[in-house]
This record gives sequence, C-alpha cells and structure tokens, in this order.
Amino acid sequence: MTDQIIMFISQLFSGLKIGSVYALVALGYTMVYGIIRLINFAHGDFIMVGAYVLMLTIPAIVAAGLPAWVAIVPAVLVCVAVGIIVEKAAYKPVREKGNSMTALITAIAMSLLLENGAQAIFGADFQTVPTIFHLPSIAFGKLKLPGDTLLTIVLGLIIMIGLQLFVKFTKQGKAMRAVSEDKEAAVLMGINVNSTIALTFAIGSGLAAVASLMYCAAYPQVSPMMGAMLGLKAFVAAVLGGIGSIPGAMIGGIAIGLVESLTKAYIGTITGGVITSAFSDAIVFAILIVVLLVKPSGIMGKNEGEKV
Amino acid sequence: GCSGGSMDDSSSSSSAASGDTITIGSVTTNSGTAAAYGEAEVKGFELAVSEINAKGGINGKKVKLESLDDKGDATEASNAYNKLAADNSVLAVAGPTISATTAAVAPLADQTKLVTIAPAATADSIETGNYLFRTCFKDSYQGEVAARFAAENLKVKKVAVLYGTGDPYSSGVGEAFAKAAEKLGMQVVDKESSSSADDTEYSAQLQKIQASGAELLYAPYYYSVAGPYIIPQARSVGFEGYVMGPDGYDGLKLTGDKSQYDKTFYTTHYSADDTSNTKVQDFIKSYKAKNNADPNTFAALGYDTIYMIKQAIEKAGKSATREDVRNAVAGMSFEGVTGKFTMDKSGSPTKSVIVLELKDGKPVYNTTVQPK
Amino acid sequence: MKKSMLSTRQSYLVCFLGILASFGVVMALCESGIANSYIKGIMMTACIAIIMTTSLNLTIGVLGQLTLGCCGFEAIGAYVAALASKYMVAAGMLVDPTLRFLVTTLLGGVVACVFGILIGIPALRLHGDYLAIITLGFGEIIRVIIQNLKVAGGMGLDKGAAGQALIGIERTANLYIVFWIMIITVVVLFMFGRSRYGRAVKAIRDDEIAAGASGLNTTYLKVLVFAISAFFAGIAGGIFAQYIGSLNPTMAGWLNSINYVIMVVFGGMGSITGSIVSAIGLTILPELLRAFADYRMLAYSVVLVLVMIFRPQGIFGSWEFSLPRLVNRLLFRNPKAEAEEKAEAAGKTDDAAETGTETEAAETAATTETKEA
Amino acid sequence: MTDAKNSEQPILKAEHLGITFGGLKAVSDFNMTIRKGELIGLIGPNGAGKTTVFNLLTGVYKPTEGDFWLDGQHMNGKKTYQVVRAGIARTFQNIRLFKQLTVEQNVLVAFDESFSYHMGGAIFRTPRFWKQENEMHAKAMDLLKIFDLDGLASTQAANLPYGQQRKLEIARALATGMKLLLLDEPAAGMNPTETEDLLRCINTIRDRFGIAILLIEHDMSLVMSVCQRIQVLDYGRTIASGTPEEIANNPQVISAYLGADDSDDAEADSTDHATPEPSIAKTMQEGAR
Amino acid sequence: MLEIKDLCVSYGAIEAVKGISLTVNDGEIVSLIGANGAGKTTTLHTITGLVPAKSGSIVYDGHDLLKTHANKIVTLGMAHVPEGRHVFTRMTVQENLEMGAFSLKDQSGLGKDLEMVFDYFPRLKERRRQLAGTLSGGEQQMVAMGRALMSHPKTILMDEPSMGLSPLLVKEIFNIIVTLRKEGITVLLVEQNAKMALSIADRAYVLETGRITMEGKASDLLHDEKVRKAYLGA
Ligand SMILES: Nc1ncnc2c1ncn2[C@@H]1O[C@H](COP(=O)(O)OP(=O)(O)OP(=O)(O)O)[C@@H](O)[C@H]1O
Ligand SMILES: Nc1ncnc2c1ncn2[C@@H]1O[C@H](COP(=O)(O)OP(=O)(O)OP(=O)(O)O)[C@@H](O)[C@H]1O
Ligand SMILES: CC(C)C[C@H](N)C(=O)O
Ligand SMILES: [Mg+2]
Ligand SMILES: [Mg+2]
Repeated sequence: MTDQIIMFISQLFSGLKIGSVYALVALGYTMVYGIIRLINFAHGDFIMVGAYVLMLTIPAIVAAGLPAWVAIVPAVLVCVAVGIIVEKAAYKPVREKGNSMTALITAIAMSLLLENGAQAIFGADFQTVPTIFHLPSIAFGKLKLPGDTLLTIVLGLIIMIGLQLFVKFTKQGKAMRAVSEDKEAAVLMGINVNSTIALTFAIGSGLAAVASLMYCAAYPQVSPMMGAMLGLKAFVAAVLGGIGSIPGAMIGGIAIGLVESLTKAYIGTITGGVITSAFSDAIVFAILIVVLLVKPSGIMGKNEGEKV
Repeated sequence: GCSGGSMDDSSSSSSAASGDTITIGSVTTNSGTAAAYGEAEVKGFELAVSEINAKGGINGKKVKLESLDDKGDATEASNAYNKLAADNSVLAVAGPTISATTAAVAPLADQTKLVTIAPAATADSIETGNYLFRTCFKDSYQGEVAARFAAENLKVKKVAVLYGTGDPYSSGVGEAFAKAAEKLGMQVVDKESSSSADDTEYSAQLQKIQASGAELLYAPYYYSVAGPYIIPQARSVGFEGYVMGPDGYDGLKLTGDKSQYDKTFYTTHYSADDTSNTKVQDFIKSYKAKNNADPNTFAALGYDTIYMIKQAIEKAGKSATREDVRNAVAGMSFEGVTGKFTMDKSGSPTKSVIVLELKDGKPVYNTTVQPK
Repeated sequence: MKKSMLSTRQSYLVCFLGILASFGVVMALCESGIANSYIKGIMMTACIAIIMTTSLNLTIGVLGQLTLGCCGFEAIGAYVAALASKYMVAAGMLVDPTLRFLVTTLLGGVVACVFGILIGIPALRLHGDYLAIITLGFGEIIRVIIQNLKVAGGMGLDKGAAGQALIGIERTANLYIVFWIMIITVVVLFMFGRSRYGRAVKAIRDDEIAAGASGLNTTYLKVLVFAISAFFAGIAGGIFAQYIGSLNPTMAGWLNSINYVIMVVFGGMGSITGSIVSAIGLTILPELLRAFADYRMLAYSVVLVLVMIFRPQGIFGSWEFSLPRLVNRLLFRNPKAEAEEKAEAAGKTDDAAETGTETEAAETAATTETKEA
Repeated sequence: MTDAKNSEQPILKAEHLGITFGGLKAVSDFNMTIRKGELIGLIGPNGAGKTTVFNLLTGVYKPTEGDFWLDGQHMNGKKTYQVVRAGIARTFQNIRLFKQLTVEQNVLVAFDESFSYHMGGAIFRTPRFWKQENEMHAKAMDLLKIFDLDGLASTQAANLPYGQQRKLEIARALATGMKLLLLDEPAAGMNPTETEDLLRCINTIRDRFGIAILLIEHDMSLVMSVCQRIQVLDYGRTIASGTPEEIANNPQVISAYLGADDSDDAEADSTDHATPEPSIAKTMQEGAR
Repeated sequence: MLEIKDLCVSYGAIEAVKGISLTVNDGEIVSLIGANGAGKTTTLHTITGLVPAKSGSIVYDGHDLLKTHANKIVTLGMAHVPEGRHVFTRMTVQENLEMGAFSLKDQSGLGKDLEMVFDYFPRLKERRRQLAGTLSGGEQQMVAMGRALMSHPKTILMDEPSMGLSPLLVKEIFNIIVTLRKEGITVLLVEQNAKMALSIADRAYVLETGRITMEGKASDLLHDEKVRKAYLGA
C-alpha cells in the first residue's frame, strides 16, 4: 500500500469515527422529531449531561474493579430521567397550548437552561474524562485502525437496526408512528399518547447517553457547552439523511463525518489552496443545502407532498 | 446639534475618586467557551484586591472590585464596559479577557478616557496606544519567541503550523510563528487550519503534517483543545516530533497516556518553579490559601494587573483623575509575578517569555527568553 | 360612530406627533446628561435589536417561515459597511462622518439584500424546519467565509496591512440618526404589512396553496419578504459595525440569530409592537440581571420557558398598540369603539380596522422608546 | 342554454391529458371542451381522478401527457398563479381559506393582481394607494353581498361556520376575475337545505359573471339539476359523457358510480330500517327536469 | 348502553354543547342530526374523551366515560370514526387497519379481521400497500371505517361517514351500517344526509346550536314537517 492510500483509508476511518458519533446523536433527534415534530435543541445538551455523569462515575466504577464503560448505566438512567423531565415539565405544556414555533423556542430555552445549569454546578471550565476503552488498534501493515472507532461504528449499526425493528414491528413502535401522525386518531386506537411520547423521549435520551459514551471515548473532555455544536452537526446529519427516518440518521451522520474528514484532508490540494480545511464546516452546510434543494426531504426521507 | 446622540462624546472627564473607596472595574468572560480564563483572572483580581485591602488599600482608601461578565461577546462587553465607564467612581478597568472582546472595548477606553488593562488579550491588533494597556506580551512577540526557541534550543529545520481561523488569537500567533520561522531560516513545510479554534477532530490535518516530514508542530490553541485533542491525535497519527504552543496551553488538559505529552513546549508568562522571581512563591502560597488550588498563568496575570493599577493610582496621587492614572500607566515599569517589564508606547509590555516543557504531564521550567 | 373618531389624516398626524414627542424625550435625556454613555449604549443596542427583530418578524411572524440565519445578513451588512467605511477613510472620500455613516450603512443593507435574494430563491422552496436548518446553514457558511476572507482577515489579524483588520472601524453611529433609522424601519415595515403586499404575505402564511390558487406569485412574494428582512438586517449590521468599532465573524453564527428569533416569538409573532417591546425588554433584562452574575443566563432561560408555557402566543400575540386608537378612546368614549377594541385585543380581527390603526406600530416604537429611557 | 355550444372559441380545451404517480395512472386521456356560460359536471367514484384533473388544470401537478388550452392559450407547465391570472380559479375539496385573515381580506387577496400600486405607494400612502384600496373594498363588498357574507366582512375566516366557509371560498375564487371556475365538491358536508342555498348561488354567479363552471360533486340532485353536460371518470378514464339524462341511464355509470336502482325497496325505506334509501337515480331524474 | 345526561361542553368562551341528554340502547342505530356547527362532532368527541366535558355525565356499560382515560375507551368496546377521517397518512392502508386492532390483547385474528374489512371494502384490498395519505377522500373514509371495525367494537360512533363519498359508496356505507347492526353492533350516527340516516335509524335526535330540540322514532322524524323542511330539503 502506498502512503497515499493508507492516508486515504485512515481519513475514511477518522470520518467514520466522528460520523458514527453524529449518527448516534442524530438517531435521538430523529426519534423525537419523528414523533412530535420538534427539533429538540436540548438533545445535544443531554449528551453533555451524559458526559458529566460519565466523568463523575467512572473513577468510582474503576475503583470498584469494573470496566469503565459500565458507567453507561448511570449515564443512561440520568439522561432518561432528564429527558422525561424536560418533556413533562416544558415540552408537554407548550405542545398543548402553543404552536411549533413556541415549541422550538422552548427547546432552545431548555438547551440554555441545561447549559447554564451545568455551568452553575460544574463551572465553565473543561474537565477531562478518564479513558473509557482500552481497545487495541487493528493494524494492517502501516495502516492502523483504532479499536474504539470500529466499536462506535458497529454499535451505531446495531442500534440503528434495533430501532428500526422496534419501530416497525413492536406494538410500542407502531404506537409511536401513529402518534407521530395523528394524535387524535391515535387516542381513538387506544394508544396512550403521553406515555408514548415519554417513551420516545426516554429512548432518545438513552441514545444520547450511549452517544456521550462513544463521544467521550474519542474526545475525552466535558464542558457545559460541549453539546451545542455537536448537537447542531448531528441535527444537520439527521436532516440530511431525512429527518424521521432511522436509517437516514445513520447515513446522514456517517456522510457528514466523511465529508468533514475528507474535506479537511483534501480540499486544500484539490482547490490549490484557495479553499482550505478551515472551510470544512461551510462545506458540510453547503452539502446539506444542495441535498435539501435537490431532495427536500433528505436522502432517505419520504416525500410528504401535501395532497391538494 | 446632535452631539448628545453621538456615541463619541466623552462627557466624563472624571473628577478625583471621591469618598473613601476606589473602585476598580473588571470586564471578563465568565460564561461561554472562554469562561475558564475569565474565572481565573477574576480569582487573580480578587486575591490582589484582598491583599491590598488587608494592607490598608491604595492611598489609604479601600479598593472595591466591580466585576462584570461579557459572555465572550463584543456587544455585551461594550455594554458592560459602558456601565463601568459611566460610573465616575471607577478609576480603572481590568480586562477584558479575550482579544475579541478587548477589540470592542479598546475604542471605548479611549473615548471615555478610562485606563483599561487587559491581563491576557494577546492579539496584536487591539493596540490603540492610548488608554488600552495589557499585562501580557503580544502574539507576534510570543510567536517569534517560540520560533527562536525552536531554531536555537530545539534546533529543528522543518516546522509545521496548525491554527484555527475563527479565532484571532490562534491565527494571530500561528501566522506570527510562521513568519518568524521563515526569517530564522527554518522551513515551514505545512500550514494547516481548522474551521474554528474549538473543533474536536484534527487528525486529517495532522496526518498531512505528519506526511510533510515536519520535526516540530506549532499549534496555537487553547488548553482545552490542545490537551485532549490535538496532541493525542497527533501522536495517534504517528507524529513523534516536538509540539509547541502559546500561553493558551497553560493548564493543559491531559488525557490518556501521559507519555504522549512528552516533547511538548509552550511559551507563557510565569512559571511556578521560576526561582529567579521571589514574588512567585508568595503569590502561589496566598492563592492556595484563598482558593485551595494552584494558580495558573491567567490568575497570575490578573493578579499583576491589579497591582499595576495600584502602582499607577499611587503614583497619580490622592486626587487622581482617570487621565492621571492613564499617564501613570503609560511607560511604567513594573515587577510582578509574571516578570519585570516596561510599558511600550503602544501599551504593551516588553517582557520576558518563559518556556515550559511538559515532563510526565507536568509543566517544568525550561528557560526564560529575555526581550531583545 | 366614525364621526366621533379621528379621521385617517388626523390619525397620521397623531402618530407623527407621538414619534416626535418620543424623540424629544430621547433628546432631552441625552442632552441633559441623564442618559450617560452606558444608557446611550443600551439605547443604541436596543435600536439595533428593534431593527433586527421587527424585520425578522416580517419573515417569521407575517410570512410564517422560520429562519435562523438573520445574523448572517447582519454580518454581511456589518462587514460591507465597515470595509466601505475603512476604504473611504483611507481614500479620503466622504469626509463628513454622518454622510459616510449613512452611505456605508445603506450599502451594507443593499449588499445584504442582494444576498438575501440569492439565498432566498433556492431556500424558500423549503418550509418549516427545513427552511430553518437551511438558513442556519447559510449563516454558518457566511461566518466561515468571512472568517477566511483575506480582506476581512478573521478579526484584525494584521494591523499593518491595510484593510485586513476589522477593528478600528470609525465609530460614526449617532444615536439620534440611528433612532430615526429605527423609526423609518418600523414605519416601512408597518406600511408594508398594511397594504396589499402584507395581505398577500399573510395569505401565504395561512395557506400557500390557496394563495397560489388566488393568483399570488408566491415565490416572488416570499423572496421579496426575505429580501426586505435581509436588507434591514444589513442596515442593522452597518449600524452595529459603526457603533461597536470592531467585528468578529462569530456574529454571523446561529446562536446570535436564535437570540433574535427568541425576541420575535417572545413579543408575539406578527406583532410589531411585540417585537419592539421584546427587543427592548430582552436587551435590558440581562443588564438588570447583572447583579445575579452567575445565574443570570439561568434565570433568563427559565423566564423564557415560563413565558412559552403560560403565554405561548408571545406577550402581545398579534395585538398592536395604536396611539390614535388610544386617543379615540380617551376623547370619544363610546361603547361600540370599545367593543371593537376588545375584539381586536382578543386577536379576532387582525387588521380590519385599517384606518384607525394606521401608524400605530411606529407609534409604539415611539412610546416604548420613552419607556426605555 | 345549449346555444353556448355554438359560440366561437372554447374557454377550456383539454386533449389527452394524463398524469402518472409512480406507476399509478391517476388520470389518462382526459378530453374536455368547455364554452362560455357552460356548467359541466365531473363525477365519478372516489379516487377516480376528479380532483387530480383540477390539479392538472390549475398547474398544481404537471401533466405527464397531453395538453390544455385556456382561450386558445397553451397552459401546460404554467405555474399555479399564472394559470389563475390567465383565468382559471378553483375551490378545494378540503376548504383552504386564509384562516387568520378576515372574510374581506380573503377576497382582497384574490383581487391583488388587478391592482397596481407598488411598494412605494404602500409605504408613502400615495393617493393612488387610497384610491385603489377603496375601490378594492367596494368591489369586495359587492362580491360578498352575493353570498350574504357582507355582514361578516370583518370576521376572521376561521370563525365562520362551515357552509359560509364554502361560500367564501367561492367568492374568493370569483375575485380572481376568472373565466373558468372549478368547484371541488362544494356541497360536501352540507345538509340538503344548505345545498339548495348553494345551488342558488352557483346559478346566480354563472348568470351574472357569464363564466364557465366545472363542478365536481357527489350530490346527484345538485349535479343533475345544474349541469348541462356531465363527464364521468373511473380509474382516471372517461367512461361516459353526455346530458344528465344520458348519464343517469348509462349502465356503466350506474354500475361504477350510481349504484343499481333498487327502486323495489325504495318504497319500504320508511318502514324497513334494514334498507337504506337508494333511489338515487330517481332523485337525479327529478333534478334533471 | 350509552347514556348521556346534561352534558355541557365549551371551547374557551364558546359553548358548543349546552346540556344535552341522550340514550343509545344496545343494538340500536341512533342518529344525531343537525345543521353545521350544531355540536354533533363535539358530542362525539366528548364521548370518546377527545374533548373534556364541562359538566354532565356519560355512562357506557356502567363505566363513567368522563372519568375514563381517552385511550382506554376503545377497550370498553367503543370505536369512533372521526369526522375528517384522520387516517394515518404516512402508513399504508394495511398498516392503518392494523392500527385499528391496536387495543386488542389478542392479535392472532388480525388476518381474518383484515379479510373481513376487505370484504366490506374491496377497493382497500387493491390499495393495501398504498400510503393512506395519497388516497382519495372516499378511499380514506373507507380506511377510517375499516380501522374502527378492526377493534371489534360493540358500539361505533360515526361522524358523517358519507361525506364526500360517491352515491354508490354512500349506499354501501349505509348498507354496512345496517349489516353491523344486524351483527349486534350499536351505532351512533351523525349525518348531514339526514334522509338516509333517518331511514336506517331506530331513533334520532335533532341538535340545534348545542341543544336537543327534538327526539323520537326515526320514522316519525322523517315525516315530521319541521324536520323535513330544515334538514331534508323537502
Ligand atoms: N400525489 C399523489 N400521489 C400518489 N397518488 C395520488 C396522488 N394524488 C392522487 N393520487 C391518486 O390518484 C387517484 C385519484 O385521486 P383524486 O383525488 O383525483 O380522486 P377523486 O376523484 O377526487 O376522488 P374523491 O371523490 O374521493 O375526492 C387516487 O387513487 C389517489 O390515490
Ligand atoms: N376546537 C374548537 N375550538 C373552538 N370552537 C370549536 C372547536 N370545535 C368546534 N367549535 C365550535 O363548536 C360548535 C360546534 O361544533 P361541532 O364541530 O361540534 O359542530 P357539528 O355539529 O359537528 O358541525 P358540522 O356539521 O359542521 O360538523 C361550533 O360553533 C364550532 O365553531
Ligand atoms: C485568555 C487568553 C488565552 C486569551 C488569548 N490570549 C486571546 O487573546 O484571545
Ligand atoms: Mg376529490
Ligand atoms: Mg361535525
């Protein structure tokens, strides 16, 4: 293998690494958006919450002789609790009285609340998270593929398939789809709308905890604001893939990860230095825009053209 | 007839600080991504103020610190600053924290004739040569010292630079380093950039740097980015050369294997084990007593900033006006925990730079580069 | 009943007098020195926020399309105005600062408007959250581009090289002039809203398909609204640049845009009064909360959630304040007018009582301005 | 009425119009000619493609085959608003009003194109602005009067009862100044009394405005009493077209749409609850007379 | 048996239902007729818990419906075919029908139930894989009715089932209602097509602006002069 190819492949993998984290986060967005048509701006901050739980519990867990990743258990519990509280305390009352714009502002406000709350509790400073996985890299000659990257990708795929099966085939999954389309009709079918929405939030928030584990494994640091940009990118990923679509979130996440990594690596060379790797964020958004203009519902999204 | 509406009127040619207290204002970044710096600075301010008050204040008057947050935002910073400026009892301002907000405040300082000393805003461009001063050296100087250190002490030939374009600090130091490196006969083999100074993933750029054969990577980022992301990622793509950074590396966050931080150097303002400076140990002791933690560079700069103001007010005398204080700061010589220095004409100190090296994850004093 | 009320012409006159009066108050405050530079700074920030919010309200409240990229346009306006001003200063053109301020600000608005059209044409094919995310994307792209633009130089990379540094912009913004720009903005937006254009735009908000089927060129109107919003955002940017004196590309970021969206929704979608009051209120609120330093953002977000829960339509809903109506009420008390008033307060008739309420929003600007000071 | 057939140019001419949705041929080979003053019925089973024909004629969908002309002007590929300005207006099967606007404003919006003051005029409130606004107001009130809606001019549209919403939708369509009016099930959800009222309205506007109307309706008594000709769609194809009498007796139409005439049971309807009242064909014939 | 007593419902300041009482006995078809906005839909919505009542009582089979959670009502054997169809637009026809059986503990009879619905509405069988949102109005009405049947209801509330349907289908739907009754299902039928509704109903109520103004045997009402004039378009 030439150096060029090795470089290319490792770029691909570094794209996949961040991409599969985006995908995990995007799955949470998609679940929640799918059911209540709300961009849950606070979702990125759920990840921050999860990350703080990891930071706080890992030392104790390691001290108890357990592997660090066991910290996912308290992280999921806390995230689920936070998710359900946010839904019950803020989103539900607003959903019942307001419109979609109000709901969006509420979500933004919840995001601010979580960020500033975390800052009040933990301070604004960054704090590091202990190493979570001690996975060996898999080496092919000069090419080294980090173990946790592979794990993140595999985990992302498993969760995606699991969710897809859940939503398609279980009763609760069907209830979610019904609620997402028509709450009144769903009630008439005997579905408890509120608990279905709560369940969706629980799943979405649980996913956020998983995402925070994988994120902290790759980027071992927490801060109150860490969720903002991550959340935004993941949301872009969800929209790119077709928001509401579970495979779409996965595809969107991976796509954004790859685009980021490959543009950082090659855009400068391709454009002869006119556009540098510093443009990578802009390029991600440009691709999103192009995709949406060509296919307004995203890569995997169903076209919901309104029937006149 | 619109003068009243003009933002440029300087109504307040402030009278002497009346009453028996002197108010020092501060505008710092206490929330948002750069909050840690602001918080450290405020701790430095508070320590200095309490020490000063314990020793009887300035010119016999008690000192009061009026501390405001700018959230790292230019508009917030100017509003906060204007609030201080409108208060005639404020004689001087310490802050703002980062260059971006300092740039917004600089013209206000000139306009309201209120001396303002930024502890750590290092960007070159904020200089006005009038009411704005700083306690720290500036980026071009810092970059140049780093380049000189690389050439003379580390004796490298090929260097690479990586910086974030979104941040004037990161790109400012990065460019300064590159320019100086070329002047000193080193070869800048690769120059990479990131979208912002708080990205998390740099391996694409780092891989190219590794491929370019650089012996030293100059990566001017904040401590929160260089520690957990840049250095480990550089090591994981196989880069084994030196890594250098600016004062933002202070308090570097370490993760994982400590040995990956070996061969890392950075330029800064002060070192805890700089034995050449006797003030340092006293400062560390009282800081620890008050805050139960080790001070970092920014706390040290904040601490010095207040003492600079004290020195200036004392010199200006009991009935000092804002202008008097300004004149006292201009050209002053000062000796503090971050070194001994003199203010130049444009309001920046000419001061020595300390280079620290990470050994087993701990910063260790390496050398002091004296100003030429 | 009409007889006992102000005629249309009289209503206009009342509004104009109201505006003059409020300007008088602002002037008195400034000239007497009651308003120090801090208060003046806040008034300036509030004026900028009013321009941003009322014009954004046209897109969000009146057209009903959520955009999260308004600060992208503000940034374009700011950078264009700043660079133009620097260039003019360097070239010795337009030495009169007021004139230079007006010309560069207008230029900022025009360039932002052009971008608004270019971006609006493709973007407005999308709706709702998709439009929101796409405009957010444009804002971010603008940020990154400015950041990397050699001429803008991030922010003052190199003070030596002319034109690169976007600090040291001449601070020519004058509160009185900005006040009048704000008034003009509000009046223009108000008149636009109460004309066939405004009606058409509201029709699109209520049902785009039916609007097309009523013969409206919906694409044209949507882009028009977008362009107007962008124009005023650019104006606001031009003022901002020449008030603050230094620029940073992060101003184009989505977090800033969201702040203005919050102001719009907070005040009430479609209500110019609401936008003005919330722009002023949310500019002042954080200043008042300064005392609570660490907790002020926390408090702010809690307040926001509570307002959304207990008053989801925003503080003013779609209600507009009207000075002529107030005058009518005070001078010609009669039950019918009051009933009408009540109906309107309930948000039932949007702007049916056209003539009686003509320049009320401009008026609101005036009176609220007074409140602020 | 039949002399309308002899008039010069047809208002609408559609030839072989068709559209496919991912394999589903919703409409195919649709031909129709409508002349001034005519009122044509378009009927057919649910899902036959009637609404889709409307969508094709108003530019909501682009036809995948065929062409149509309005007053001799080729209309394929025109945007909705262009079609409307050229002279085709419609109502919707599911009412689409501008809910937050007042009744009068709903109509004013549709006038929009016939008024020409510009933005400058709006902002500076020029005399032209006032003149046109007043004119518009007067015209709108005239139009609303036809539908007895003038008293409700400043009510918010969403607060109107259903029947009046239907009427307002028609008034709004009329305000576009069209030559051809497409009505999609205007009587749906109305009781017979309200339907009768609507029928009167339709007749009035046709006579008063001299326009052509194409009407989709499942209420046979209405269709049969007002339409001169009826075209029947099934599975997107035209299965019959002709006078109401011809249609009412067309076996294909009966089996696909009207249902067999179980007039035997009809007598029993009031006594035997087990049988619904089926004498639709009878009602139709009555109406047709 | 369904018994409503003194029911009042309001939307904010608007009083839509002003104290109505009505009874539906097992195995009956009871028709509720009235002009637009009379409060018919509101009544049905209140029965199935979609809208809260202000006062009064609704008892069904000994259960106080006003105290029963809306989503539990269907498990008591009451299905509601809502006005405006409310099909799940992004689900296929078949998925919609399956949703109808959501409340059933035992899902094993699903296939048979589907066949039953397809027998009633052969059109749906053709379109079983089409997204319900792209169906024509009439087809959607069939989906809504089919979906209600899937829950094995003892009582069905129908809100204008004939709206927008072709004459043939209207007839079919009324036939189906009659068949349902024959199978022992109780039907509360809201209709604009009063003539047809009265001709198949046992009893009927006339609702005018939130109040019941007339009630009695359907056949009597069908011949009542006032009713004929107001609702039958005689
Ligand atoms: N956008 C679309 N995508 C897919 N199929 C569609 C679409 N629009 C219409 N159809 C299909 O085309 C057929 C005709 O629909 P259309 O709405 O024209 O029926 P219709 O004759 O108006 O029926 P109804 O009397 O029930 O309103 C239907 O089978 C419908 O499912
Ligand atoms: N969600 C709502 N909010 C406010 N008012 C409502 C609401 N729904 C119905 N109403 C009002 O309640 C009254 C009764 O409405 P309802 O829908 O029950 O009538 P209906 O008899 O079903 O009429 P239709 O024949 O038009 O279906 C009407 O005046 C209506 O305007
Ligand atoms: C606190 C410091 C790291 C700030 C940095 N020197 C700047 O100018 O932005
Ligand atoms: Mg149809
Ligand atoms: Mg109803």
